[in-house]
Amino acid sequence: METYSIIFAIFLGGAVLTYFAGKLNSILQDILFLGSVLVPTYLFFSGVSFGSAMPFSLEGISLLWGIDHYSWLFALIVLGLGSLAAVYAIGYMKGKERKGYFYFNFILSVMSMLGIVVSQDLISFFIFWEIMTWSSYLMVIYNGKDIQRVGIKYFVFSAIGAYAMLMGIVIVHSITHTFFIEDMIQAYGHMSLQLQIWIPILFLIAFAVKAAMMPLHVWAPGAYSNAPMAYTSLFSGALSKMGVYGMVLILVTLVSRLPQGIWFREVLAWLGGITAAVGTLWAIKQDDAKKLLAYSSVAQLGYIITGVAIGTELGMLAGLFLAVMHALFKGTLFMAVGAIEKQTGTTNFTEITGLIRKMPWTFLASLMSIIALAGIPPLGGFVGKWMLYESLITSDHYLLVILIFFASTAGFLYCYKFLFGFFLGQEEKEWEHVKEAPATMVVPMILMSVFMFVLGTFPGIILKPINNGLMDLGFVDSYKHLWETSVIFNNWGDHVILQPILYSIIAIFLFFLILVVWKGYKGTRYVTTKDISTSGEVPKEDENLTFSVGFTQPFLRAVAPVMRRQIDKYYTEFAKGLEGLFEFMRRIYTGNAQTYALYVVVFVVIVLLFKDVLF
Amino acid sequence: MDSSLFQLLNYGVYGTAILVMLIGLYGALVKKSLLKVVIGLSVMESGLNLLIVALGYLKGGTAPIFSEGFLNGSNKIMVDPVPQALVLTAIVIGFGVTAVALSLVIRLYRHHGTLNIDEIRNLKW
Amino acid sequence: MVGTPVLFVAIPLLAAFLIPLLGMIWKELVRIVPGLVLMYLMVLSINLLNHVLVSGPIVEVIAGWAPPFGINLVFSAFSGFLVTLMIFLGLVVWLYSYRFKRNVGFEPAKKYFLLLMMLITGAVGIVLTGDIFNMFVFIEITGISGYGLTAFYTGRDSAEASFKYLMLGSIASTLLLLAIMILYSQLGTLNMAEIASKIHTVNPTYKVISLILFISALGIEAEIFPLNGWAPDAYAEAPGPVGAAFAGIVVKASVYAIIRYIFTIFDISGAYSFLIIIGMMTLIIAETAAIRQDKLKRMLAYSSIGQMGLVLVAFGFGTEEGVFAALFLMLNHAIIKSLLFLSGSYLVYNSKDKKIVEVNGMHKFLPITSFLFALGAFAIVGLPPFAGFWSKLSVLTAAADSHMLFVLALVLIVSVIELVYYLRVVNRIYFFKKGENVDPKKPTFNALLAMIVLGALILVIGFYPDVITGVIHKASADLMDKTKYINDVLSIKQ
Amino acid sequence: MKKVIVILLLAALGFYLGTTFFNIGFGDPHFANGVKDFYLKETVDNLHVSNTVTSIVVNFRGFDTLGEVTVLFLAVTALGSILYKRRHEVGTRSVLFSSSSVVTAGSKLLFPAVILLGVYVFVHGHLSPGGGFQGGVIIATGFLLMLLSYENYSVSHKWLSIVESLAGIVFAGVGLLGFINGGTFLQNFLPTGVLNNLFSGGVIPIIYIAVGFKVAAELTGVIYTVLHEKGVK
Amino acid sequence: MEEVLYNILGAVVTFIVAFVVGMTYGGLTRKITARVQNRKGPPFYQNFIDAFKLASKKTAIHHGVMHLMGPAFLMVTSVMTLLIVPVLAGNNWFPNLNFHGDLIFLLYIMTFGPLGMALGAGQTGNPNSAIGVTRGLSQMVGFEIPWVMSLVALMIQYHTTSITGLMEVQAQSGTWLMLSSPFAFIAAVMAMFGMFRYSPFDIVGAPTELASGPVSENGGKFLFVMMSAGSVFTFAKLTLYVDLFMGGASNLVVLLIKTFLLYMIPVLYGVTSPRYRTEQAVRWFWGWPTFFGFLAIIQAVILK
Repeated sequence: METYSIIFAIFLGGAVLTYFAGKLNSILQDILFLGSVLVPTYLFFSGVSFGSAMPFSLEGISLLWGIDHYSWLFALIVLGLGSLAAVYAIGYMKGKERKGYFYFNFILSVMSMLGIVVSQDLISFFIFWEIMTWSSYLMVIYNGKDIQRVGIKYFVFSAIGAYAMLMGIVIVHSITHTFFIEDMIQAYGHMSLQLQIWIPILFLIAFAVKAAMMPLHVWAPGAYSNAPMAYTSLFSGALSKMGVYGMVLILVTLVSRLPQGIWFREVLAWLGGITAAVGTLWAIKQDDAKKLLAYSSVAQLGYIITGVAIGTELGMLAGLFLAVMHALFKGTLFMAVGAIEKQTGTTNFTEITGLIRKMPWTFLASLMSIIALAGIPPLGGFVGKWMLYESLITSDHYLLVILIFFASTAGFLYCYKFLFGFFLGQEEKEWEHVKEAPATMVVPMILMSVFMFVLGTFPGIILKPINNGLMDLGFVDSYKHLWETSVIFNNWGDHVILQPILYSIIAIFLFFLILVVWKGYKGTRYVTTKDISTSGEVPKEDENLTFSVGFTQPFLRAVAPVMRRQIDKYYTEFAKGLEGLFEFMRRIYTGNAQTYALYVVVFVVIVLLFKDVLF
Repeated sequence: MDSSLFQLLNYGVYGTAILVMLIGLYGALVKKSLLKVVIGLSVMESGLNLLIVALGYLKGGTAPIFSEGFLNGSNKIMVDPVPQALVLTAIVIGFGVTAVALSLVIRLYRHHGTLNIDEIRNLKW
Repeated sequence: MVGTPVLFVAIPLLAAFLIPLLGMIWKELVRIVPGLVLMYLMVLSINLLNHVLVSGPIVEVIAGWAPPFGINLVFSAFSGFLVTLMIFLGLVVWLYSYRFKRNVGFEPAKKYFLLLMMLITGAVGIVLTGDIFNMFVFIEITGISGYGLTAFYTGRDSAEASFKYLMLGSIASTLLLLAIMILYSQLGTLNMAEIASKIHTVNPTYKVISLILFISALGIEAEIFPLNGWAPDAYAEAPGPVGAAFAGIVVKASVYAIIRYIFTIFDISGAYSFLIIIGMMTLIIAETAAIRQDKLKRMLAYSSIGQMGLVLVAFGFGTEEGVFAALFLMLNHAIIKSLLFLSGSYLVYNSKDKKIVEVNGMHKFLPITSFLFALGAFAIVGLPPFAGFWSKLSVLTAAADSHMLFVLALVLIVSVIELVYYLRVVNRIYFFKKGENVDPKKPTFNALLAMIVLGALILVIGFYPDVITGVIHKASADLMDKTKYINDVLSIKQ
Repeated sequence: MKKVIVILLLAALGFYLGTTFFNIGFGDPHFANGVKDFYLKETVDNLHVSNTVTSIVVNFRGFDTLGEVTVLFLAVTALGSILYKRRHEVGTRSVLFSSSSVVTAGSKLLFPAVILLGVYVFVHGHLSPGGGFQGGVIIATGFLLMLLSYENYSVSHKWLSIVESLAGIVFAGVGLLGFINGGTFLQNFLPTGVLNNLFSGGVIPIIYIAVGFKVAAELTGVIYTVLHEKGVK
Repeated sequence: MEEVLYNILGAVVTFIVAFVVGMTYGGLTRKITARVQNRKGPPFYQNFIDAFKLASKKTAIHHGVMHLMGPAFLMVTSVMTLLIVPVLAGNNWFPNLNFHGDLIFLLYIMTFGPLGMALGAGQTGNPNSAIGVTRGLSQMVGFEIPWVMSLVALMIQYHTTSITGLMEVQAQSGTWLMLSSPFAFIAAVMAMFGMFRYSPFDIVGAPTELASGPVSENGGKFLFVMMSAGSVFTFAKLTLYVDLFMGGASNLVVLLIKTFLLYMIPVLYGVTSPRYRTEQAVRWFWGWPTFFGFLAIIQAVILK
């Protein structure tokens, strides 16, 4: 019981202390920051037991905190990624201004996300949800770049979502008269059909916004790319998962009990698929790594949403497994971008090239994450993708699987673009001085890469908690599961056995690498990428031959008709229209005292005219 | 008094009072000069006061003063004193408001150099 | 020592008459005495409130005539709560402006403090009185103080704003008197409790017309659209603390009056839905107007109007929950909007136009003020864990429980608009480059103290709303119990 | 166009107000047991005041009157605040014209009489029509007369202020004395004397005298302030 | 342990067969193309000569780690594909790994190599490599759609996602899937055009054929490894097609005939067609092939 209070007290106190410690000593601040993330993490995993809950009441509302296996899974994502990102942030923030501000919001974000998963009642859920929103908003505007557009857009979308949820919450409350999630689930069966449909919709809007689902995703690219990278890894990795968390909760506990729930599922799954496709296409178009990863996050969340939305057991496992994986690889990728940004000062593909020899560790981590992101065996991403496809096929989503597959294949383009743009290509003089990022930044990235690798062969490590979590939600019973520690099945009994595959791959790889290629390595000479001739022409020193800018042009030309429709534009037009309307409406206040007096008379006369109707 | 005549008086008194009010309001709403607007407001208040006093009247009533004459006289009906007391208050308040209004007019004239209400629109929207 | 409610009016009046004399003795006294008076009243009101919460309302008879013959003051949980709130805010505003504008001379300062004190007294009187005509008098006291305070600075367009206020104010008083007289002509009494007990005998036509006139008249003061033409101008042109006082005190009193009429005096059920309609209209129009403002105080003014619309909506639900929500909202609005006005007026202190763009980059020069403004902005849009969230939540809960889902949705949509314009300003404060010819001024110690007190309250209520909700619950129960009010007042014997 | 709209609106307003008040009726008793009967009875029986309006204004509804006095006081304060100028900006009188000697002499002659009349009116407020407000206004008219007649006639602002304040303090103080003596604010704690006597009605005449002074001082102050407003060319 | 060794031995045998057959097919293609274009063309064993020459060359330079690893990546893909695909049904020498993966796994492992290779090419810094890579990847996005559609159609029609499962279906019913699911076959074959990157889809020149790019980058052993990987890959893919649509093969001769016939389709289509630009190619794949893919899925849903 007490543990929760202590954890949240440490978070809150730590946030404030860290903020003010910056005035005293920078190193003290770093230590405090680390402490206030790591200590609660330790306390949480050592001190909190399943099933125990902490009830208390505020403003006459009974609240309840506690965890089950399902929330534990997300707590793992949040705190795990949070801790690693915190370590990373120490290095990342070194020498940057507004460190206190950053740390403060970082801690609050972690706290609020943990709060979301431990909340067993809707009010504390909403409170933490909002704290998460504004703390992340404050991070989005951290750089002060383009904030009136990007920041406000983020907040407005979040607010629309949150308020939709709030509406759902109060409607539920008007029926159940409590705020417990448990009671909502209980009462759901007895509600009128209209409410049964509307309440999940209202909740899902909120979660869809955070999970950046089409057509509510337009905030995401700007917000992800504007936040400092140390935070974006958490933002994209863990914060967006809160949308998934809620979505699964609603889908499993509410929608699955509704006969019409199938439509929710279908719509969500398709929206997820479209999100994946559109996100991928836009990611391909980007020239800025942050933007690229941001769109990629949107796309990845699309897969996750599709997985959880189709609602078969395999789909749910796939979605949640992908969620964990996404936290890992997207966290790593954003960290890598952060490292590059820190070392070079830019994240634009058109400017940076050939960092592979300067930042080998960063490259290794990026490579691993990209392989995982692309879903290529033997890394963890494959397991998730495989399960997703199998679940789609076995649950009769034939066209959707094509769409997902398209998105996934097209994703290779940006995967390659990312690696090529930063690490490969010609080396340039401008970046010769670039060094590898400090250890605090590299170690978390490498650690996460290792996790990805392990999960690729032994997905059972994380599938077991997922399964337990789903059991706690009442979704699956304990005997039926579709995985073993390193084997995954589909509903038809087909399976992939991961261990031999991994060993074969490693064996073949090493065999050819060592015997055929490596053998000659000693005798060969390293040639810089400048030392080439193309068609008999020797390029000059300053001539940039890296075609990273436009090299996806042919593909983009092929899909140009789809890209022409930007949802963002419609929103912008809508917002402009609204502002115009508001501008018109405020002309009511003409500034003339007589007009105002006339309004009074008009008001009185009108009310008198309609007095029989009104009263 | 004849009842139909009294009916006429009824219409006349209330009608006049309301008319005065409306005239005042009209002035306040339409006239362009600030002074006329203030005058309009005052006229409106006067009409209102008239209305209130008229409301307190009782047929055949005398002033609510227990003078020697009243105490000894036969007519024991008095008009309602409460509206009169209220009107007294309302008048004084009206005076205060008018005074402030006029001072504001002076300020406005000092600031804008005009009394045209349409030109005094620096604050809008 | 437990005082009596009449002191809330008598002491400030006595002080007001004394101040010119005291000013002749020692000039500083004109600044100190109002503060002392307010402090005394603060203590008094807290004492009385504690007393009232336990042992029922205090009905104070004036001039020894029992109701309905004399005028009476009612200090119940409901009115007591509002009075305490108003006096607290008055104290904060006084503290804030204690040293404001050192260059303001003795004469204006004397008048400023006098008018400010009377503004508060008038508002308190509106809340306390149990007589409809007496309420009119207090409304006029508030009004005239307001006119004077609005036009306080001679350099600006304040006279224009004040004139608008005055013009609408005098129309309001005309309408109010008409309404009072219609009621009087039917019942022969001016005492609220007596009217309430007899209202069912009145012909519905008169009742409705009287109510319409009441709402129109009080609506002008309570900033109901479309009667609120004066409000943005007055807020924008009055000195900052006065803006805070308007938002926190005067409007609250007017809303109280409307609510008293609808809930206690009249028995017209259509009035509740009418409240919702006009409340929604006010909310929507004001918030949409606010988003397009380019002057800070004007924006705050529109926002304040919108909030009052929301308060009316909450009252319009007519349930105890709704009343609770509305009162909570009033409390939070009073605290938060005052904080915004107070800090906002330092953000644009030396500027002529008070444009929003002039707050750019202020956080470097006024860190605490900027922080408090941001805190206020976050709180007013209802972000947890700040104070505004709880009241917004209770409004929404009340709406849902009354099955007004349309209202619920509209309120939420408008909240998004509100969010946008507040965030725009906060972003400007923190992330934009300071303008070339903007000359920030450090707040005085008193002002800072006043703002910090409000900011701390926002946090306290945000993290632990239970400190205040108990009182509000009792207050709302008190308002809902009409028969108890009538009995309490009319049972007083001479 | 605007005028037509306004006229139409006002016609509608007039229609509603007219029908309402015509239905209420003129001169009929509208209600059965209002407070006025009590007032009329108590005024004679208990307060021994013959002017019921005065008893209502000063005693039954004395609180209103206190507020009313405050309104006046505030109006003067607000006026001063609105028209405030720093000393060097203060001009001479804006209304400057020389009066003929007939006027000046006549004014001098009339002035004491006007003052006396005013004093009479407010002293006898509880006996006959009139009272503090009326008396005060009459006194102020006297000052207006003097101000109009004499270019350089001046009233001491300080003294006006003192009178004003003192009168206010007396009013509020009497009220508080009642609070201390009789238990309620503005309680009539003095013996009420005999009906229709000058010294009757307890505190009523005292309050009315204070009100008279106050109103006189305030109105004079208003006139004085406005007269000294420098005109804009 | 013994079993593992046995498996490894089998894998090696499979690889050798695939290498030989793939190389021969490559040579034949060159010959046939030349003949159609009225040239004499090299002998069919020319590829072996080339491979031997390249393998015996000494590598002089390299461009970095990725550059070294690229060919290895490529080889992993080829061999893994080969191992997953059942080469001969029920033959002890070719059991391999085909019970450890399924079609989806195959699809993904097939993309592993090109990506790795592309990375290797990228590190050379040669502008052509980047162009080639993106063209290849773009085209891959194009042909994967009909290809996956056809596979999905098969999977849902026969309720299995494993290759062996599909082969069993064919064995039991006695009809080839190319007859019972004709649309899926058509779509798959059309996708194959892109997969083999013969004309008109040969604008890519990358990643596998990057080997024929500037010698300064991928010469000698690099090119040898790539070439052999390409050959093995060709064979593996053809075998996959045969397994899926033509009932598999029980002995090597049948397998060779079937694969050769299948192989001739893209080759012959290629030699008679001009080259497409990348976006044209992508759109081509999203035209008729995709349409047939849809038909296949509709058929599968109806017949399920």
